[in-house]
Amino acid sequence: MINLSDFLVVSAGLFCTGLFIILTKRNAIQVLIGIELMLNAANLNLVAFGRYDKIANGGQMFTLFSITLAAATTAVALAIILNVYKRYKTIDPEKIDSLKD
Amino acid sequence: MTMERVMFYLMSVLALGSGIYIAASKNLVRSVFMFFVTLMAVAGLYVLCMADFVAITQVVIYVGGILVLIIFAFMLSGRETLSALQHPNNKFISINKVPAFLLAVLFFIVMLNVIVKGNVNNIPWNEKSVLAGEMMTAKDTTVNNIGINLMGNYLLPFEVVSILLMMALVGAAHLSRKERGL
Amino acid sequence: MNILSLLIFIPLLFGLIIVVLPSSLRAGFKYITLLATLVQLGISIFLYLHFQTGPGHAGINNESQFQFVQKLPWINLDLGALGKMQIDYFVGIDGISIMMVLMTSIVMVIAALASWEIKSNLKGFFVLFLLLDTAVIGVFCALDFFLFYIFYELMLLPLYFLIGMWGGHRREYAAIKFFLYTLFGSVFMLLVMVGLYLSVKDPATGNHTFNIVQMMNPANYDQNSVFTLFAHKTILGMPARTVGFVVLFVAFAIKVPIVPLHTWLPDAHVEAPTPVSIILAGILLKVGGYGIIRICLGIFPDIASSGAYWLGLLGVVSIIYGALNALAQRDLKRMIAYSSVSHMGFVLLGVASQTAEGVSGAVMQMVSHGFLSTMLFFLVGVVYNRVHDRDIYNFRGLGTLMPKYTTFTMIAFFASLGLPGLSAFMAEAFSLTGAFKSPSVNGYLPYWMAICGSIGILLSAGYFLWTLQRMFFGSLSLKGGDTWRVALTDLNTRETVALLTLTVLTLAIGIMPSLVFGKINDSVVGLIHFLNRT
Amino acid sequence: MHDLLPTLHSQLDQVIGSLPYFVPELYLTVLFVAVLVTDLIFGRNSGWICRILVIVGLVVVIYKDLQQLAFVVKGNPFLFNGMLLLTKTTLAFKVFTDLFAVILVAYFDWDDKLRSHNKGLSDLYTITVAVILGLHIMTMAFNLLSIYLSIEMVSIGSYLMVAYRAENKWSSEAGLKYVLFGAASSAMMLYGISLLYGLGGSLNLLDMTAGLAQANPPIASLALILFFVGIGFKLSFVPVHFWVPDIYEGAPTPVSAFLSTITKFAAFGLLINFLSPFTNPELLWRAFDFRLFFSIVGIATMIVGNFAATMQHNVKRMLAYSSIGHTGFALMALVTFTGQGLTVLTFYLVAYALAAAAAWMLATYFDDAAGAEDMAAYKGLGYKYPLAGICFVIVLISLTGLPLTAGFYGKFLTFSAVYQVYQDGHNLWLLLLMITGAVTTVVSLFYYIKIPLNLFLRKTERTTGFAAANSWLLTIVAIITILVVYLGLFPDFLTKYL
Amino acid sequence: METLTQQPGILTIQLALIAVLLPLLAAVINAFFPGKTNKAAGWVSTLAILGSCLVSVTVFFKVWNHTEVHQQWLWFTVGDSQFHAGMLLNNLSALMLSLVSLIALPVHIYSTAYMKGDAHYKRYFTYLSFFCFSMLALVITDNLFVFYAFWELVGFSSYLLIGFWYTKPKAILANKKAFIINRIGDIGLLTAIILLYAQYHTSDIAQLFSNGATGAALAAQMPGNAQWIACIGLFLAVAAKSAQFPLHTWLPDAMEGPTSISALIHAATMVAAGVFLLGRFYPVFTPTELTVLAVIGCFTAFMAATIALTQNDLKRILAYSTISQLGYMVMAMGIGAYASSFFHLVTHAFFKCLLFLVAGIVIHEVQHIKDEYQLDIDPQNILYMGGLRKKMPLTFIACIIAGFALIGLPFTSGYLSKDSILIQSFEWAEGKGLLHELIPVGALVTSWLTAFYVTRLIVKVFFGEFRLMEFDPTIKLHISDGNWQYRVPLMFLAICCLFPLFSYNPVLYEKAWLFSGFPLITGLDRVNIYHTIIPVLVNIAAILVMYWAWAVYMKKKALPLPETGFLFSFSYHQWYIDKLYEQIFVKPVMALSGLARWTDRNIIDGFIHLLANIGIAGAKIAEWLDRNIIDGLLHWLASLVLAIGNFARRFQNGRVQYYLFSMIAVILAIFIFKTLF
Repeated sequence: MINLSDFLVVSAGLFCTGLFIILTKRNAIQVLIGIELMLNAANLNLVAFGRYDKIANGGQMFTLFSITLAAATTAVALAIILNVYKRYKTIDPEKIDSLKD
Repeated sequence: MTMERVMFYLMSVLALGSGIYIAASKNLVRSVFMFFVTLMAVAGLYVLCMADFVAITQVVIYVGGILVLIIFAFMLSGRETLSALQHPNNKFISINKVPAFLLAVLFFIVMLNVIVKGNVNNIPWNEKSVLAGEMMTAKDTTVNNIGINLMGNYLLPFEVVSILLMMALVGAAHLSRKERGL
Repeated sequence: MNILSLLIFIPLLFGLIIVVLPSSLRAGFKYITLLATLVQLGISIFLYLHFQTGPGHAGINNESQFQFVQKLPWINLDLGALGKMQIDYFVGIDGISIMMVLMTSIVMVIAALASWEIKSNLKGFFVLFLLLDTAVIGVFCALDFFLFYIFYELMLLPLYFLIGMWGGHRREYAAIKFFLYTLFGSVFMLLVMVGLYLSVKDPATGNHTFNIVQMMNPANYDQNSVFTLFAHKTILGMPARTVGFVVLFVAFAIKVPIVPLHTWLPDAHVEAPTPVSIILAGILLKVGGYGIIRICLGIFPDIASSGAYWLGLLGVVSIIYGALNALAQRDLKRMIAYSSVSHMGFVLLGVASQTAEGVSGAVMQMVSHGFLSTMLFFLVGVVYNRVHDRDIYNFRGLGTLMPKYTTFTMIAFFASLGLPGLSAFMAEAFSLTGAFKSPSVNGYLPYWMAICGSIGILLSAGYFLWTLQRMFFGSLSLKGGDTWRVALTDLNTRETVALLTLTVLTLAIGIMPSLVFGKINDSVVGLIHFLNRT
Repeated sequence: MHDLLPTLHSQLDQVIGSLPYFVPELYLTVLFVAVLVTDLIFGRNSGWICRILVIVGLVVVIYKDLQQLAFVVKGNPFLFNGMLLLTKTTLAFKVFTDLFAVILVAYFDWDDKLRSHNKGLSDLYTITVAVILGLHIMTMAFNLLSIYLSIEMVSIGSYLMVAYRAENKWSSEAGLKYVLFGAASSAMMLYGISLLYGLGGSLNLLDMTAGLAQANPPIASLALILFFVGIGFKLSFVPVHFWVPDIYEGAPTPVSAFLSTITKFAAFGLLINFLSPFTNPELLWRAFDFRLFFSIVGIATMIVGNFAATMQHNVKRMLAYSSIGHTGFALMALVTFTGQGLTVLTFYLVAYALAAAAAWMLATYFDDAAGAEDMAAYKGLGYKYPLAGICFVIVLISLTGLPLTAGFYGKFLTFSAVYQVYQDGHNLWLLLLMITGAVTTVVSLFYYIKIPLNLFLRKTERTTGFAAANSWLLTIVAIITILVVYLGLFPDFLTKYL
Repeated sequence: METLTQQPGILTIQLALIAVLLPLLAAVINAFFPGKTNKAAGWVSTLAILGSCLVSVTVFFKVWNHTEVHQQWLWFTVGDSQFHAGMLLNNLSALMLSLVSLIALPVHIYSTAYMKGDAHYKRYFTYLSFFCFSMLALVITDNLFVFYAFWELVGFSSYLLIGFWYTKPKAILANKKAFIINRIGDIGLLTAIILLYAQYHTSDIAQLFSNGATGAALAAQMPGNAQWIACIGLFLAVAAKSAQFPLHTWLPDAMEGPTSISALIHAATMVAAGVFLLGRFYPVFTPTELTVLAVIGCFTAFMAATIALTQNDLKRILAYSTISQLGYMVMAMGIGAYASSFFHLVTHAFFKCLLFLVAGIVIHEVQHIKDEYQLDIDPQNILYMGGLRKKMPLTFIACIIAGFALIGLPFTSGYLSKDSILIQSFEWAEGKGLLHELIPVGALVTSWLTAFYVTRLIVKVFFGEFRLMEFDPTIKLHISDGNWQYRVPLMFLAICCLFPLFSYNPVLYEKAWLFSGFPLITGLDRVNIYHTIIPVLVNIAAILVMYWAWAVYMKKKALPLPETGFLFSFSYHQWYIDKLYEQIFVKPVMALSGLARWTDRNIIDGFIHLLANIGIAGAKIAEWLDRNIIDGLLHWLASLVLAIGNFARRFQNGRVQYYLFSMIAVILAIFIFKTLF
């Protein structure tokens, strides 16, 4: 049987990878992917903890919901991204900075 | 070294490796497919936590839903994004990535340190539930438990999510809809 | 309807009338305003005449001794552990306020007369003018700290616009500077006010209260409250009461203004249109002095005594520094503005001495300076309206061109440099008397401060005489040449009336100081006893 | 394996039992469906129907809200197995949320830019209703899941609202930034939640805190900080405030108004609910000093918001920064962690929301009337539109917090509440909070005054391009302004209900 | 109206009140009189002063050596101390009252002619009456503050009158200077008064100095520094009003005013107020301080006399002689010759006034000639005059009488008063050591110098030939004593300059009735040799000196001092005092240019420059502080706000990933900070 800490380490790894992706990628969609990675990391935590919570089963339930929400978010995000692409002909977050101080 | 462990290491290596590849590669399409691998691997990890149903959902929704969406997005916003395919510059460290890299690494170190310090392997309530035998084992199935929970404790979120999805649908549709009259 | 409330809200009423009147009647607005101020003057004269004196009417820290009191429950918030927040509409006057009120109403009439010069956007001007009027009177009448603060803040906005919309070239700068300066003071004042409120309990109801009179009584303070006298609490390591006093003092010192918090004043005065400069110099500076007497001394008598030396020092510095600055100016209005700084220094000096003479002198100085600065700014306004220039060097020998004007100017100048028989002399003499008496009576101030004060009088003679000689005497020569010679007509009736009134007033007070001293004396004595008791 | 079946019955009882407490939300759901259907039936030009529908519906909802007063007086009921918690404060927040929702929904259609959106506004109304529902749940949420869910719901709705004017590049840019920033921060929050769950062993806040108390401090505080990222994103306090100016500037003005006023209620309600178990005395919780944390955050937020606002030229952007600043000030009321603190907070939020809503509306007004978006363009408009100008001045005075406006009492009461707590245990941070509050008030004058300055003190040379702007808008603004002044004269009018 | 008086005095009080108020009435009437050059104005004032003159004389006879009348009314109350204003009529005040009005009357009459045809005829009389009012009130008031008030009001009216021709730049400068120097004195007086009040809690002179409290006694009661601060203040006041060294420089310049004014204010009455003040406050001084006074008085007398030796401006000579005589009086006070001092004050008032009136006539006439022939001369310069005795005999005689009185020759009033001072000074110095002897000796020398310059003046003006002839011989002298408005005052005053008015015995001052009226009299009994020897010695010497002067200026004998000699120029340039002030105080630059143009520098006053420069320098500094430090601080704060704001804005560069980066970085920082500390 595998220790919680192992799962946590893995999820931490995923999380930071996601972090790195969202900070560096030149493409909104990839940024989105990075976010998904972070979400997965969180979900992994939840599931791993949820293992000890058989009755209420909070972890797994939560994961289910979060996956759903992730889907919704992604859908909306992609819609917006496409919209932006229509206006700016690019989806590079770095290049989309007409709103600033 | 049980089978379980082997699987765990395999999965985690897959997940992290693919994740890092996504981070590293300039090539969008490849990175998307790598993402697919990651998701799969994570699903595998879910299974290792006795969360079979979640794993399935993961595969169905993510791989079946989100990933497809993303690919669609590529297709629609294709030109520029695909143009990256022609001349990918594959150097991993480009100067403007260094700070982000450092930050991520730092974050990781912090987390590790925290995890190690906060001896997560014997959190009080975990131990309690282990003693009470409320820890999931490979034998018991989670599906009907989940079903009952959805009908019971989690009824409200369940319903709310439906509205949420509806809203998201309406909104997304509105945004991506072609303007009439133009 | 309580007569005091009537006095306070009459201008507001007329203001509303002006608001509803169509702009087509704009020509009539100034008359409405004048009427409002006159009515107000009538009421305050009535108050003055019916104001009882005698040891039984000292006021200060004795709620029952205030006159024309009105006390209505106003805001009543139940805030759990905060206790009931009890804010009353509580107005009343004692000897010190009555003079301020009377002085204010008179100055307001003059200001109304002076605002004939306003040509643009009359509706706005007069509405703001009347709003300001209400606020000022309210400040002098309020006995509830909260109410006081409300009125105090209410003065800011009208003034901002009055300076900013009808002012001179650098009006924006002046207006914002004034606004920020004052707000800076008052925001921190708010903090201390809240602290006081939470420290004081009304013995009758057991609620926290904003009643200034209650705040004067040490017995009303909670034992473990921040501002209690018994336990020495600290804020940031400094004694709490000292901090409180200093914060309040700074807030008022900005208004007075006291060096080095005075730099808003020259700008504001110079940029403001004549009526506004009149109100600024004539009334607003007094709000500061009044606040120091009523609030700082009233609520923190202990600190006022221990810090008297520093107060006196600030006063002397203001006197000398202001006078020196005035000496250096070549813009007539600026010169007068700085002279106000110098003159208001005497108020602080007198107050700091904490002797009956000193405080009486201070109050007298406020009243007299109220009239004199009004007169001075009015006079400046006369020339400025004629030729739109105020530079002392651009005029010479006005004496031959505008004899009447010159006469009034001489009166105003000599009055302000303390010529006996005119009001300022009594004021300054008694402020100094207080300062000279202090070393032997309570030892708060050393002799040299008083002496420096008298040197200030000397300096004031310097700049006023210099201006007279430079501008009015000698053979006529104007920068503007003949166009100016034509433009510079002598005073018309309206101006003469205004100036004559002021002249008579300053003469009357100078010859019969009892007009003022008679009313304030009991309160002053009460204040001194109150201060000595702690 | 059927170990849950026995409890199912009781669970369902719980659910059924909770429904009466859930009436307003049910009505909202119905409203949502109704609006959706009308949208589908009448199609593109169904905007005005939906609008009326929503307004009427919301009024009904408010009515239902008020009916709930009966419940909260007898203690705070938990709903849906502790998913939600209904308290006096939450109820108040719900009521105000709906009230402002009514105003702002009406306002949507008065903004020329938004009205000219060529895909119609009906979808916007649909989304708005859903968001309001989300806000309701958010206010009451007492369970990590419901918290996360409601936040996501509101966020997603907000993304859509911000990006709604698809044909406008700024709107969509704002949308993009918003969605990326929001998704990222919600991901971080989710991670925090996962840790909280893991350490606390339950999704229910009460049990979770109980468990968390025994966890080891560093990891617990990491979890909490990550969690606060999510709430901070909604409240827009430092350091999660970066998105605010861009989004508020880019979004359609009514949407900015919506985000900057209504969302704050729910977010604060959420924060209060979340903190309540931590701050109750018998729980010996020392690992994480919330007062310290929020004091620092509050100070930083006040400073950043107000100081950065001093150099803004675009009115919407300036208002955005000022909203950040006000969040900071409101946090001040929060950190008292006392009953009256909450009362005061409510009053402050209401005062702020009133003034802010009016300010946004006026921004629209002048934009529509004279095409003025930058301060410079406001030159001399005060003479052209005196009523609007005067209202703007009063509203800004209220935002600054000068007397005879509601804003003043907001600040005043906040100071009082904090002072009270300070008096008991001379906590340095509270003092610093108050001082910062005072200083930033002065600073805020710096930028608020710019608008009156341009409106009245400066003269314009332009003579053309002055349209007759929407009189409805002006009426509402005037009413709000009067309300602001009335509250400034007689705050009892509001406080006696809190 | 609460009254504290002995009933019998009530009439006297009312009379005195009338005497004071009549001129005020006149002033008010004139002020609101139509027409700038209304003849009536002059007569209104004259009648008024005539009335008050008569009344005050009656008052004098009622009071002199009878009961002292004191009535006061409650003025106002401050704190728990009440302030009464009222009148104190004792010998001193009665004497001054009648003196002032007696002098004022002829001056008024004189002025009606002298100011005839002036553009501001009415204004002149308004001021004049106002001055009389203040002066009269000053002498009879009983309250310190009222006293101060009128003290300053006389200064004010002198300011107005010096600057009467306000278009003349020199006049304006002169009156500004006069007022400011007087202001210094006033501040001193105010300080002293306030200190006395603070000490004794009463402002009533009668109470304060009742039953001859001596300086020592007062000093004992006052806290150490308070007493000498008060005395310095008083001294400043005296020095400023009575033009004592070092504050004397305003008086010569004050001659810019109309000559009649110089006669009344700057010779007879106002300048004497300083001495009067000394009399009133006599008890405050301690012996040492009195000695200092004596020294200063003596020095002033000597210095002024020497300066007067060589001046050529007629009025200036008289002005310096006035200073010198005032020095006499102050010295007399210093040596305790209280009564003699007042005696001299009275006599001096008459003859100096007369001299000025004479000067006025002369100048007036010369002015006529100047205007007639457009000569470019200074009508006041005695070098252009001469031989006028034939043309204006009455004036000449008056001048002779007044001059002799000034010198102090027998049969004149001056003889009596001056000798009394001299004798008492010798008595005082006796046995006090050599240094003290300097004072009487100085006084003695001064009197001889006086004799010299008076003779010089008379000779140059009235003897010899009319020197303008040398300019152009065509001049026809049709000048005369003028009409009766000139003659009557001259005659009246001339009579007053003779001994009978004061003593039936022309040679023995001890017999003067004046002395009977004062307390603390010394040296009336002819105990020692001085009483015989000094008058003789002095007068013989004086006559010798006069002859010498006559010889010098009439017969063109060798000059007493070579024109080029140091002593001459030393005196001619008024002891270089003004230059001294410059050398010390005014910046070297100024001093250099001053050296280049020293002559007119001599007129401009270094002392005012000192004040001005200190003032201006201070002002510049203060202004600089204001603009740069205080406002600078303000602006610095503002920019600080902006700086912080800019820092916050730096993150808002519009890149969402940058936002995320900073956010995460901050959060991480917070966390690390939190876990570490």
